[in-house]
Amino acid sequence: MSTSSLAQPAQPPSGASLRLLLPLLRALRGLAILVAVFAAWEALVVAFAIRPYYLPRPTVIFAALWQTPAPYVQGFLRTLSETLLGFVAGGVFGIGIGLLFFRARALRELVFPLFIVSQTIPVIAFGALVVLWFGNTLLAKAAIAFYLTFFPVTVNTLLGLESVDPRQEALLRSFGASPLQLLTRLQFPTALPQIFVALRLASSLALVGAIVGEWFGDTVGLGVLLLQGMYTENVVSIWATLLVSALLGTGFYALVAAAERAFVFWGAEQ
Amino acid sequence: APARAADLTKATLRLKWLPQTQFAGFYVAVAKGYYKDEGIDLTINPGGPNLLAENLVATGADTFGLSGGLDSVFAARDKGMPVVCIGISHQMTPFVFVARADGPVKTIQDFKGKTVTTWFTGANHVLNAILAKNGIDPALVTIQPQQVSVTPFIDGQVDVITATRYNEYYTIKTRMGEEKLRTFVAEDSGITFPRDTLIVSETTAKEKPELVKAFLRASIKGWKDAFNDPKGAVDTVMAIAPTLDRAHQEFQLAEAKKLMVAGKVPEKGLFWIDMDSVKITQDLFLNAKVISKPVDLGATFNTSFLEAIPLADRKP
Amino acid sequence: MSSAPEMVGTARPRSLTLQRGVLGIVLFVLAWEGIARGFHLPAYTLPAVSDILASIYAKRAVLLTAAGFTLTEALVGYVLGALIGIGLAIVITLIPPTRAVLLPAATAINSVPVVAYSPLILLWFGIGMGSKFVMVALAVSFTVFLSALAGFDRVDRRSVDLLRSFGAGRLAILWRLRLPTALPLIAAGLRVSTVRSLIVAIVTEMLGAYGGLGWVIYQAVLQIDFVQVWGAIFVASAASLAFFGLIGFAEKRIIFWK
Amino acid sequence: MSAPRKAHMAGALAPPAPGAVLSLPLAHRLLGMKESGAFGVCGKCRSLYMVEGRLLTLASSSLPLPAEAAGPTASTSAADARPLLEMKGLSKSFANVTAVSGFEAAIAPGEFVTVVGPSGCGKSTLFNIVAGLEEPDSGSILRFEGRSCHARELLGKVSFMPQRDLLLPWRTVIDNAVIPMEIEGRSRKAARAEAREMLPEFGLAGFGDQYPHQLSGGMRQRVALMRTFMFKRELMLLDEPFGALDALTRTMMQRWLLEVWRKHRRTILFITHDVDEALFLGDRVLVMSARPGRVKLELPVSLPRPRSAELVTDPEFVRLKRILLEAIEEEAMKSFLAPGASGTH
Amino acid sequence: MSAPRKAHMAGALAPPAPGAVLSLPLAHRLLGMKESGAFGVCGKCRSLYMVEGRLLTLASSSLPLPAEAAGPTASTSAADARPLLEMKGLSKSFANVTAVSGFEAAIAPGEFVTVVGPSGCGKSTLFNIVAGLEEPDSGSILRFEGRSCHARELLGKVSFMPQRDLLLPWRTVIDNAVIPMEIEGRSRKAARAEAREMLPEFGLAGFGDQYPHQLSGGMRQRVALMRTFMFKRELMLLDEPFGALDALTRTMMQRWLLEVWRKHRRTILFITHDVDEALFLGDRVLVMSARPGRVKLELPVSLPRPRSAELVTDPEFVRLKRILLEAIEEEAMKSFLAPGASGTH
Ligand SMILES: Nc1ncnc2c1ncn2[C@@H]1O[C@H](COP(=O)(O)OP(=O)(O)OP(=O)(O)O)[C@@H](O)[C@H]1O
Ligand SMILES: Nc1ncnc2c1ncn2[C@@H]1O[C@H](COP(=O)(O)OP(=O)(O)OP(=O)(O)O)[C@@H](O)[C@H]1O
Ligand SMILES: Cc1ncc(C[n+]2csc(CCO)c2C)c(N)n1
Ligand SMILES: [Mg+2]
Ligand SMILES: [Mg+2]
Repeated sequence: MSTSSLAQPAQPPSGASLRLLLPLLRALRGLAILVAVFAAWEALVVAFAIRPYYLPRPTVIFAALWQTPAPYVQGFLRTLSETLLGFVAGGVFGIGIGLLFFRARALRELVFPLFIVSQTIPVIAFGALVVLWFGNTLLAKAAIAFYLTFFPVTVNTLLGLESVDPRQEALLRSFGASPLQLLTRLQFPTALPQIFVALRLASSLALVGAIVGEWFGDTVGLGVLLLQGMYTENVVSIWATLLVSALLGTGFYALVAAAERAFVFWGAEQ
Repeated sequence: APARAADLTKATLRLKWLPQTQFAGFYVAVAKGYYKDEGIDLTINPGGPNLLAENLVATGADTFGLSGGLDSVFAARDKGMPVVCIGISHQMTPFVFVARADGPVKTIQDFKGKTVTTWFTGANHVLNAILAKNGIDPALVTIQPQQVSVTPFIDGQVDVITATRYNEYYTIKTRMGEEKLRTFVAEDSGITFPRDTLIVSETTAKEKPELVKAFLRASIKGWKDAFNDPKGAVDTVMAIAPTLDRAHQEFQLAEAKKLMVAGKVPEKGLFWIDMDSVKITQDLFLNAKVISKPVDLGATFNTSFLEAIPLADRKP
Repeated sequence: MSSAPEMVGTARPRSLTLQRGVLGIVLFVLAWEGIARGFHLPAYTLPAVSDILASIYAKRAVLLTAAGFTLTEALVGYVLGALIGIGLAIVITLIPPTRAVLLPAATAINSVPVVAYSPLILLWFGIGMGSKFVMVALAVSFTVFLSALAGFDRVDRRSVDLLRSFGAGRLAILWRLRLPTALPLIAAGLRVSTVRSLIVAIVTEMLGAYGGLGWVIYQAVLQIDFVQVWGAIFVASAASLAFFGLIGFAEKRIIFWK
Repeated sequence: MSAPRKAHMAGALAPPAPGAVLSLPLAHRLLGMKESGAFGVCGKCRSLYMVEGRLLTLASSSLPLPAEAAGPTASTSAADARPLLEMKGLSKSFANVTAVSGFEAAIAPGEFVTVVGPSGCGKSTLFNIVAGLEEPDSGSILRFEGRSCHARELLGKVSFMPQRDLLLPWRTVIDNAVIPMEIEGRSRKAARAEAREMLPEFGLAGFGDQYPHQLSGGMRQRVALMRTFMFKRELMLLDEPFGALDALTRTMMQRWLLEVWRKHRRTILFITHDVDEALFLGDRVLVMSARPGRVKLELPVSLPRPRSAELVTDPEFVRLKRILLEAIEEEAMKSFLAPGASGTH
Repeated sequence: MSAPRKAHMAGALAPPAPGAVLSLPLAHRLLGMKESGAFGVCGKCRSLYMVEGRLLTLASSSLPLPAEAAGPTASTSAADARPLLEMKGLSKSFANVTAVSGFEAAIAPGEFVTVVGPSGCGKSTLFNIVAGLEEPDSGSILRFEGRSCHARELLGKVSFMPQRDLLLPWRTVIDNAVIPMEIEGRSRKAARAEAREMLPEFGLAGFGDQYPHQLSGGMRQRVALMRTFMFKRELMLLDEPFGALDALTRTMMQRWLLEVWRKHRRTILFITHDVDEALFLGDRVLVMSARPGRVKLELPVSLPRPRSAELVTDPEFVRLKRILLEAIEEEAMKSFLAPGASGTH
């Protein structure tokens, strides 16, 4: 219950331009911090003469990225598509199953423990089987990403749907609402903030799934680069891939968070 | 005449490891269209630490496999996997055991009481065989699984390390200098451990012999090109995996060539399956209880596909 | 907040839920067994459950040792990670200026999927337990750090003011108010971290180890012993569930007021 | 099971003995009203009399009747004067508590009846039943518009406003207000247009496109009331609509509600904890006993309408308040020290 | 910056013209009291008079003074009679709102002063300042026990109870109550023993080892009050302690609070939204203006103590209520329609 959130009638025009400027300023500040961090890193490595094997200088890493950008760009795009595919499939399936479980309690009680058990299985133990089933395709990685994402989404969808205020439900029922009307007008919107919490988590998990999936005989992708870097002891390449992964990770997370802000604009009270 | 795209048969080759010049010939054959010429649309799928080519070939997920070696082929047959070996790439043991030249390990006998690291994925059998041949009780040697990194050896935490001639040995050599190293070779103890086996499933062998032959023809052509133009071959592989180190890959290709043209290959051609060394290896595995019983060598090894190719074409 | 209709959510007998859950698992296992046996699936595609259980029994010594190995890695890493996570959150809470540095750094490190660190960590710390401790601690500490910080921040400003009005300092407020308030969130972080810690340990083991369930799986894959692979998976799953249950139980004991 | 009740008679009429049972003809003779079944409304003083079981409640006002406060009689024929809602021997038990037991009351069309009672005495349960959300125990009699019916038949027939505003945070003021119409299947556009026109009346002009979190508590409550009014049903149930507001805001809302009621002419059943509020708003106050809830007292409020803020210091108001407080005191005490009885809402 | 105020004089004395400025000698002559600096207490009627700037507030009761309601004069010498707390020109601005501006008041030892005012007028801000949690704007004068001081110096010197009970759910009733003593560094054991003895007085006998979630709203509030009482400081600040309770429970709590206060004799500053509550409890009511908060009216409450429930229908009570309502009405209106002004608490 927000106490003092104010209803500002129209913002003054200066506020509008400020609102456009503010994210720009924030981005600039973030960039400045990033540059400062890299500078400090560089200085640290040089000052303490840290062996590049343990920590290469950022300039060396950026040089590697600059000289052979192709594998990193391709890896970024490939891993992104796998992540996206798995994420979307996992999200849709997770929400669907959440709705199903919400409606069919017996089914939920029957299947839910299995779902929980399934989540305790390390994917990597499964990887070989997934390649066996799906082949050396994008689908195999998306399947692993999917496997990691759907469960939290299901759980939170269910939690969200069940967190509906029974008084609110009673109110709508008193207006004569049908079950479908209850779902679309009350239950689903109520669950949305919770669903987005899971989706944010799932965005990271999907990336993990894609990267791990690529450890099973893939040709392109950030996971491939990591593995290759590890077995050739190419620490610079590992770091370059880590930075690209960070970019992908934050970017994808920011995307989901932006979607959350757009869809859950009312500021969920938890 | 080059076959038209529509007539191409789709097929895949599963490698035992990540793309590198160890597999250059296959990549060259793809790049030069030799498979297409044979009517095959071949995709090369890399391997990795948690994949097993035998498994993927046996289930039909991949058509061809360049698998671990005789060890994995025997193990697969022992577990009832219907794989058939149609060729052997590395005719001699690709591993060496490396100690410091100035270190305490001067002979195999010095392994006693020392820390030796090796991979438990085949190389351990070679180590055990060497120890046995030299009358050393393996229990007297501290054998440990080997790190991803060779740094523990370079830092002196490990006395003897296992190295592939084409990978780890290069890394150690460039970091320490070759003169600082002492190597122990399996062949010196009378042991040969052929690796990098080409496999297909029994079904493929039976139903698509022409495909198998065509694949071997194109692959050998690719390898011969790779040997003749190592620079071009390295370029081809580096295009696939650009983060690799060129100097290393050039060295690797040269080493791979040495391993591939060893043994009977000068007379019998590339990928030749020398049944004598196969039998010796089987005995080694039986003794080590890696396999529970002798496998049906006739069903496991099939030289007919190689023999269908004129010997002149097969010779390196 | 106890208004009448809120109680509508009928308290169903727990036993029925439990029965259904067990029934679900039994049905699943039977279907698996039926499919594997009925279609004569080879072990490398899908072994029958009975074969897996028999293999677990036969290899119980190996599996037990491996499970002990992995659990040790997971547990040590877990405790390490939890301490680091909570410690960092405490530092930020007690010394507010550190937030500006630590929080962005943590977020940046956290934006990389944990598994992506494994090559680096394996190169740095070797394939012994050290690398597993670090990986698990890495995975656990961020989850716990973020949840602990959220918990510390979640505390009602008015409660802080109340204690301040009694003359309480920052440390007293942390100890008496922030920590207990944050406990449910910290516990939630700790709970999700249990399964994660085991999975991360296993994943890292599969890239290189001297032992553990991941190593057993890796070896079994290469030795084409798929029944063994599944056996190890079963054991890993059981260990995860046990760890999860243990923490959940401890949580219920400690956070009784929820 | 009949509850102990007092029949109060205000103004010029002499009160009958407390708890007296009057025959219908006697009631007629006393009040000079024409018969209309078992219930009737006094044509002169707009108060309702009921004969149900052993109860007779009579109310009249000694004050002149203002035109706009004429109540149900102003435009209603004798047929309309039969109670809109009638409850007899209404009981409701949950797993281990009996929330309501033997509740009896009748509400005439156009009446504003307020209900007070200690926390947990079953007020909301009663409303849930009348809104059709919950079935009463068997044996309970529920009549709506003269016909005996199941509670669930009332779903969609009664305009219900629960204890909290329960606005949907993802909907604007307008879109919250049109929910009932949307559910009825009306076109959103038409419903929105209608709602937009009603905004000024609810003091929400210019706020139609705001979201609930941008509003003050008082405004949120008005949106909730507007939503209730948009669901055009004869009977409105308001469950402590102002419970969450501070006392000052609440006073404003009360006055405003009476104004809106005056214009829209609905029948209102209104729960409150606040004695001042019950008296200020109602034509009649029902005091409920501690759990299980029954009617402990029915108090007609013989105060003129329109009512203004000063009314709360009017001697008659104070007199009625004293009666109410006395009745409530005992019940409240019962639930005061019991743990869990009164939650913080 | 001085606020418009009215000086009310109850009982036998003729009221001076509203807003009149009386010189100190005049006040003395009028009331026949002995001087004690700028402040004094009437020996006869226990009411406080203050001369600060242009304000004079006088209060007396025409009713006989009951022994237990003798107030601060009963045991205090003239030295003690100087105000415990004094605020002059107190202002507090936040980023873009001025919450309090030019607030002036003095609280005598042992007095029970209630503060009413519309939502958001700065009452809690005022309390935060007096509790030492927030510094007022420069230029504000704050005196405690006669010495001018910074707000932060008051941390740990004033017993403060915020708007919510803020009980710690992981501590039992006893352990919640001993928090202030724990923070003072007292041994837990001794503190617990002391708290245990106080349980019956707070209506919590037998509940010492319960957890907050096992208690009703009224009980929780009593635990919070007990905690406040355990922090033994002369000045107690109670910020709407009963705001979250329903009206009936609240009435019980009020009576009980007076009882506890009668025994413990502390100085209480009490915020409420409820006019009845302010009058029922206070020796004096301060009405604050809408934001920025100032004192709009100071009303001495000349009602006898001990006070019982019936008091709310007493003519004198009703008269005072009318005065208060009138004063508040205008201020409440100001913040009523403003969005965000009154939140749901
Ligand atoms: N669905 C339910 N299951 C079990 N008990 C219930 C249920 N609904 C209500 N009760 C119980 O019935 C009693 C009456 O509840 P109800 O909400 O009707 O009281 P109320 O008079 O509205 O209280 P308040 O003034 O606090 O709103 C309470 O003791 C409550 O706990
Ligand atoms: N820390 C703060 N920062 C900014 N504004 C504040 C802060 N604290 C209070 N305010 C503002 O100051 C004004 C007065 O707030 P305060 O809480 O003192 O009011 P109140 O009289 O206690 O209200 P209520 O009766 O609702 O409790 C409000 O407009 C509030 O929004
Ligand atoms: C986990 C793991 N297993 C095996 C090897 C050994 N190895 C090094 S290079 C290579 C490919 C060509 O034989 C192989 C198998 C390793 N490094 N890491
Ligand atoms: Mg209720
Ligand atoms: Mg306040």
